[in-house]
Amino acid sequence: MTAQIHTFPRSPVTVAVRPLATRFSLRLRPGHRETGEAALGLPLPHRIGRISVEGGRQALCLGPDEWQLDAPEAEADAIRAALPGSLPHALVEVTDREVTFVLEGPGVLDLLSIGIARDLSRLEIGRGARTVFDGVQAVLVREAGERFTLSVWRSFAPHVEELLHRGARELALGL
Amino acid sequence: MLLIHCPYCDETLPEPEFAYAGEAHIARPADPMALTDEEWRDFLFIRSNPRGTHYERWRHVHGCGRFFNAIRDTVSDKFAMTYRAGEPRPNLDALKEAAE
Amino acid sequence: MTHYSAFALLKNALSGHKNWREQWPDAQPKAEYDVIIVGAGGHGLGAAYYLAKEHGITNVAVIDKGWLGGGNTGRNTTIVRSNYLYDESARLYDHALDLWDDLSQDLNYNVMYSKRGVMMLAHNVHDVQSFQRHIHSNRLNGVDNRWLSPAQAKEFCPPLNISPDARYPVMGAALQMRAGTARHDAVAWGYARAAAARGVDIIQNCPVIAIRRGPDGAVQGVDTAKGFIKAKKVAVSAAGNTSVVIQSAGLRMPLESYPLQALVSEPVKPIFPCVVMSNTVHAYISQSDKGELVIGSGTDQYVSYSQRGGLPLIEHTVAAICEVFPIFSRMRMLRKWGGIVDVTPDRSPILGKLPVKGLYVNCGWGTGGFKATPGAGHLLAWTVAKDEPHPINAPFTLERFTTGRLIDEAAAAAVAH
Amino acid sequence: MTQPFRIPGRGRVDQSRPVQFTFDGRTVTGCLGDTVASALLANGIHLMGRSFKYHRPRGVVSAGSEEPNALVGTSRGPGRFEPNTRATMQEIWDELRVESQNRWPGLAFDIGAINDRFGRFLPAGFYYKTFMWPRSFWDKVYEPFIRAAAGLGRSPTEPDPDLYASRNLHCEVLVVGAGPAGLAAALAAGRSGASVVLVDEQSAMGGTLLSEPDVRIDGQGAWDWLAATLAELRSLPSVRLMTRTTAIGYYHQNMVGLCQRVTDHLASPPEGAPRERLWRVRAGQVVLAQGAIEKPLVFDGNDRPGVMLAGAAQTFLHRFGVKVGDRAVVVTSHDSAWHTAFDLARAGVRVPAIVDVRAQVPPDLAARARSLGIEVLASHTVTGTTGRLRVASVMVNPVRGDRVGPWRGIDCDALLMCGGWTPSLHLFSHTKGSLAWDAQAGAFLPDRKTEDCEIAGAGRGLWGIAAALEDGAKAGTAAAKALGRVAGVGTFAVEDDRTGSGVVVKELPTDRDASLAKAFIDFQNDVTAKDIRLAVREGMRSIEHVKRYTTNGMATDQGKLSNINGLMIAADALGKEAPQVGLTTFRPPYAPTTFGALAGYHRGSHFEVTRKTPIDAWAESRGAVFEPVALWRRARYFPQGAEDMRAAVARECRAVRTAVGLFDASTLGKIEVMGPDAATFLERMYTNPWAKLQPGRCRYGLLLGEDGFIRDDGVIGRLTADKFHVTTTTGGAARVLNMMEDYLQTEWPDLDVWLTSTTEAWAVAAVQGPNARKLLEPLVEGLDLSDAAFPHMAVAECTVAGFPARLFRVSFTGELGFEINVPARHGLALWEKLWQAGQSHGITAYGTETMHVLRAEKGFILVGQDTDGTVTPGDAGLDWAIGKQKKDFVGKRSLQRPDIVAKGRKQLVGLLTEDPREVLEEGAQIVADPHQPVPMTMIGHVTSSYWSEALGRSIAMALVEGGRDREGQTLHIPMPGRTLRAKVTGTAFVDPEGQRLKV
Repeated sequence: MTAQIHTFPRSPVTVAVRPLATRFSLRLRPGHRETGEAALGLPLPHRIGRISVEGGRQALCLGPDEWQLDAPEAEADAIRAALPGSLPHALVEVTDREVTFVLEGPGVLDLLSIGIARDLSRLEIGRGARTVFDGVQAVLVREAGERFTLSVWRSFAPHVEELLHRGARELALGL
Repeated sequence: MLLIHCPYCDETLPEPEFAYAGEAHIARPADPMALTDEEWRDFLFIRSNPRGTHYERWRHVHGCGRFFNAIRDTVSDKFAMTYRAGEPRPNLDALKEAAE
Repeated sequence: MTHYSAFALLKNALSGHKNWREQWPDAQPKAEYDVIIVGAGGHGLGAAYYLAKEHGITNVAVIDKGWLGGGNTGRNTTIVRSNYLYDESARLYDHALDLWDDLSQDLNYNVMYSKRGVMMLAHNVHDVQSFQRHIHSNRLNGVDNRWLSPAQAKEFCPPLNISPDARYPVMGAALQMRAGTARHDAVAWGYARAAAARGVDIIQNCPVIAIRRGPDGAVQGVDTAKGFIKAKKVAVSAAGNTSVVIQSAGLRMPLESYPLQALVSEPVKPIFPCVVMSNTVHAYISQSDKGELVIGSGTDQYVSYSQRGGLPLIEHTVAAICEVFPIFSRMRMLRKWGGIVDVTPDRSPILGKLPVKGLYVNCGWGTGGFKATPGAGHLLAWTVAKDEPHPINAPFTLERFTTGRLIDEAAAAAVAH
Repeated sequence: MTQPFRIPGRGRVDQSRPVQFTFDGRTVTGCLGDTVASALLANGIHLMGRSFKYHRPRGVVSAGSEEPNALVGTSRGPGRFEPNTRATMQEIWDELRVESQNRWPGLAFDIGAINDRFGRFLPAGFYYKTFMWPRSFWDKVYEPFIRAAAGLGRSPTEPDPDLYASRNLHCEVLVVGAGPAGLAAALAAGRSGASVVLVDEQSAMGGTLLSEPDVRIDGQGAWDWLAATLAELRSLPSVRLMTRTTAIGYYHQNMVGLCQRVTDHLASPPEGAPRERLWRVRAGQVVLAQGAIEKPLVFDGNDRPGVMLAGAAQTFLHRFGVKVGDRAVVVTSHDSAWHTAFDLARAGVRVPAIVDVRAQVPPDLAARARSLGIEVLASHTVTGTTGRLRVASVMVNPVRGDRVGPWRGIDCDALLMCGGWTPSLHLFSHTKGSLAWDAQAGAFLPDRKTEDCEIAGAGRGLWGIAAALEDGAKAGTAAAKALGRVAGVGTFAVEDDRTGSGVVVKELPTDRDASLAKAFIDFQNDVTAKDIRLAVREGMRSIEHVKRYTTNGMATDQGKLSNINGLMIAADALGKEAPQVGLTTFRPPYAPTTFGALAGYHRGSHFEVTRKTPIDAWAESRGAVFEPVALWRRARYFPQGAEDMRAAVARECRAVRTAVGLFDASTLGKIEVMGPDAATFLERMYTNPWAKLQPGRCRYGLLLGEDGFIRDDGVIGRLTADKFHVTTTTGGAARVLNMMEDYLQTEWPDLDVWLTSTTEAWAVAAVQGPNARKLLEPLVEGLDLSDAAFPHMAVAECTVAGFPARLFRVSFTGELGFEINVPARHGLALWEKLWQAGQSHGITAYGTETMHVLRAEKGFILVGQDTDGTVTPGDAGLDWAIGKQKKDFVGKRSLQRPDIVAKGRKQLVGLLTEDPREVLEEGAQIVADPHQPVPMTMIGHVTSSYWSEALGRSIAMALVEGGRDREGQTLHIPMPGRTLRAKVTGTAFVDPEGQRLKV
């Protein structure tokens, strides 16, 4: 998986691969959210799609009892150790499961629209969503008005990347 | 491509994010071994398949991952409502009256 | 009934075609019939015809909520084949194939049964194993089905892409030469005309409201939009609407109705000599005698009676066609439509008696009902006339869902590992 | 002489920019902005095609996508040919190649036209009545003959090199049709601030305005107003205008499919540009402003080249600056055609007469006609035309009551007809919205709506520019308000508008024998009025029957021109009113849509994802042969030199049994089952017991469906008290996870356990063979690999070759084996380290085929091959995997059903052929008595069959009725031409006691 940025002359959007940090899938009952927050030192949003950031750590709520935790690699062990055994939960590292693309530029919504059926103009900045890109499950985060990250499972990444490049080329042609 | 309201995400989203999961409110018997073959068949295979109001399950598989229930008219394909798994079967007529 | 022939055509041409008689009268319901068949599709009309022809039961009404042949009979992709795996299925569909052979002459109506061959494509090792199993089983059942190498498949169907670099390379194919297509409307009209000629009443635009049962539980007749019609025997052959009709007799069925879509291209000169099916990529295609490519799609995922399928399914189907036949990418879709298919848990039909005296059913054909039309009609007629199933449809009972003796063709093709 | 029929200074084409293309090889010059049709007409060419059935010469009838006659083949080089292109829609560019269709040897002289002579013998449905005798002739003679006659154009024969694209688009208001109504609607909605998408299938927006330049709107000429309006719309940031874009279908909840033609009009499309793009638009409100389509009149000879719709002639005149002839007679039942006559006359076309079937015609029109020197023939009919490849004269007769008077001929080279207008309600019909017959308008109009849409303008029977503008504005405002926006109603001052009315007629009255008349309704399919009446005579009462029996409305225009005429005549024949006969359903797409556009990006390698493991690249570099398994591609075997599969697999098998083999098991599904109730959950899902399984140990798990049949299997390791590492089959991974989630969420929500897919988090290398431990030991840190410390079916977390790993001691081969899970990013590195370290131990990479052989030698089943969805644990000999103490697990109850406990079920057994060199065919059927006649009683089939290198003979597994009671029996496998014999055995062929695992 290359990390270099792909651009096409005059393309209103760039496609790049973001190097791996550490990513966990955290599951616990909504009732235990506060305990989890205390242990992780990180708020766990209770609304699906909301993101909280504390220090280098970030939590994206993907389901009523599910959060995607991102952190610098250095903090991985700390996070693993953070949650007490007394707290019913599942914490599974999924760093290697995923490949994350960074899509940026004024044409980013058009580019995503080649594969995503939901209306992304309604996704507020600083929010995320799990959805499906051309049949491939993906987690989107809108980092800025014109910047999204798109995470897919490793073996689907080449397919998604090639489609993104085709879309970027189309947008460059302006047809 | 239907638009479906996920009662967990509280958003109305396109069908590709969802997977249909069959008729709703067919609970797995607490003690299957106590059932007659006919009762077990009814649980396994018999479906109401109505022409009209249908209580059915969907999963927001490419979203929050939750299974939930929906009431949909099988002739118009229009959804009357969706609600969370485990909630009792709503009385549609009551809902309609409430709406009016 | 005017006998149809080239001579009759010639004679009528000279008189400006003014003397053709109507093919079937527009009957109004009588007070009572010996047998009422609910559903005027090919299966129901066929059953009426064979009741009259082979069992001498002519006091029969076929009732439909719409116009005859307007359901799945007139909405399918007309594929006719019998190379099924299990003995029960193979016998059932091969019985139909035997009847297809003489149907035009039998009905004196050209149903254009075209034995152009049905080729099923294998795209992976599992397909190959599964098809070999079919072919061996068919051979010992006396059902025609043979294996073709990719090159042979290409020779039989030149538009086929057999490049090994394809996303789904063709690793071979199973060919049933005796299989093919037929003209769907002609089947319904031919049966209607022949049945009417033997005294059967065909009552269109007459929705059945309920099946009426007496104190003893036995069937008494049907309540319809045109009033109550008496009959001691009622056979339901209403495809997607079967559960709704049967529900009115107090029975619940192991059926679900799904929207199935199909489409045709603009007509072109002959390019596609046979029928090709690929279950792995979901592509089913032949060329009609008008020149249209006739393409079968899949079912939407949810139960529906709307006959209004979604666009994504069509996109996938057409993509699958372009994958297997890249030369068709610049062809155009002319028309797409939807039907309602009733599906059983094991994807095999239910054809026989129901646990209600005088009530019979023929349903659950899913996406495969057209090919069985003469067979289903023939066997339903037998079952109704003798009040017991013919040996061929004996295994296709409702009871199998209680005992577990399922006939699961689809599961037999199950993929894993 | 070029373009003799082009009127200098007229039209919107660029007359200073000549464009040359070829038509049937001959070079034709048109202007930039022409369609093929307008360019041909400019050169006086009307003959553009042949009809389907009778091969009658045909000219262009319309000026739009409803064209049934002028269908041509168009090409831009290799692989870029398409048939049945509407000459009225295809824009010309230099070097475009156009060919006519359905003719041989040529368009002007066509052998197939013989059918026309015998037309009387080929009435509607004739083929149902003949070709039945002699029976034997059907397959060999009749059917080939019928099939040979099929089709219009010829199919492409080469793969399509072009690209296609698709997008999803969301807007508040989608406006379909950019005529006056659509423009006004877009303005109203756009000005309210709503996001608006306005689409039109033409290359230019404006609709009727393009062919009615003389009307004045708000004090401006129509074209100036159009330019200003488009400029304003473009200036609104939330408005998107799309030309050459056809709304093909209207789907659930206001989703509309659009097909945009991106490059077909370009002489040299840029590299990488898609030819077409499919748009899936989701709109809050939809405004349908598709206008109306003019109806032809039905009379003998109404299909000769030169006979066309009046509105089309008007479009060619005003939009393209082309006159369709020098002497044009008009025949009409509606006022609108009168205006066409006036425009033509003022453009210098001689218009000898206007024939109007109505007794009363508006006096002002009549006066205006006379002032232009046009003879007015009210209460007249047309009873025929002359001319072979071009109309030469028209026969007109006076009509008094029911009496048709004597005819007189009027010479002409164009006959312009107008039978009134049919509102375009195709998209509305897609929504299952109901239609109501309006006797006043003589048309079906929209009635009950099922979606959030508005229908505006001619689409609901309103004629004239003023009405269209006003109605469009209303619709746009209503749509905006429905979205909670504030919108004012725009008003428009319109002068010189062309409104009018007309009557709906069936066939025109005639004094000749109707049974000899060729009065066409469906031009392309050659359906005449007599065909419709014949169908009714034969008992076809439903309009659907009439349509199917006559094929009326089934041509490529899908009845846009023919449905209403067919209906009126069928209704007349039935003695019913039109609404009682009903209208056939319009089906998507509105206009034919290329397969490419529908396939979009999903062609070639992108038809579907190909999933590859982290080790795939290594396998490819080693020349592996791959096989697709579910979405994955897996290395099947690694041939060396000239090895075929059998040789390679034999070598790989030897290596594993005698040294050590390396296998990429990364595709196996993996699910992390974690939480205090993890064991309880697995107890309920799987047949096996889990509660007592110690952390650090593994167990084979068997998963059934609730129907009791085997769904999946795999090794499950217990890492800690509340953490399990579950593996599934490659193809079953997603299904199993979904099934588990279903039970967990809906049946047992009380359980504290969570499921996470880790399939792709781990790369998995299987090291199998007697040398496995020797190879691995030096690479492993933090774990004693001795049999005592780390026995068979143990699992531990440790470090392998410096990578964090989950190490399983498991064997799917019967040999000492380990499966090393490392984070996917390290997969390839681990693999290469093992490969190096293994060199001294005789390491060999093996693929799925060898894995299948090795497991078969041990009698391990492959779900999906040895089971087929109808196999129970008992059938597969896996009763040992069922927890006997367990009160319940998924599928347990079904195992008690009568036919599941019945004797004689098919059971998995081993088979050894009498001839050890004979490898049975997988799928081969098994019989007890080989001498019985066909159909034979089959008692089972071969599920797995291989050459066993270890045993030096073939082995097989089979599902056989009562198989386990037949052990020792000889069964028969009838193959084509010979019958093989095999003995029933147990399924474990190699090391049944499992000694080789205890090392």
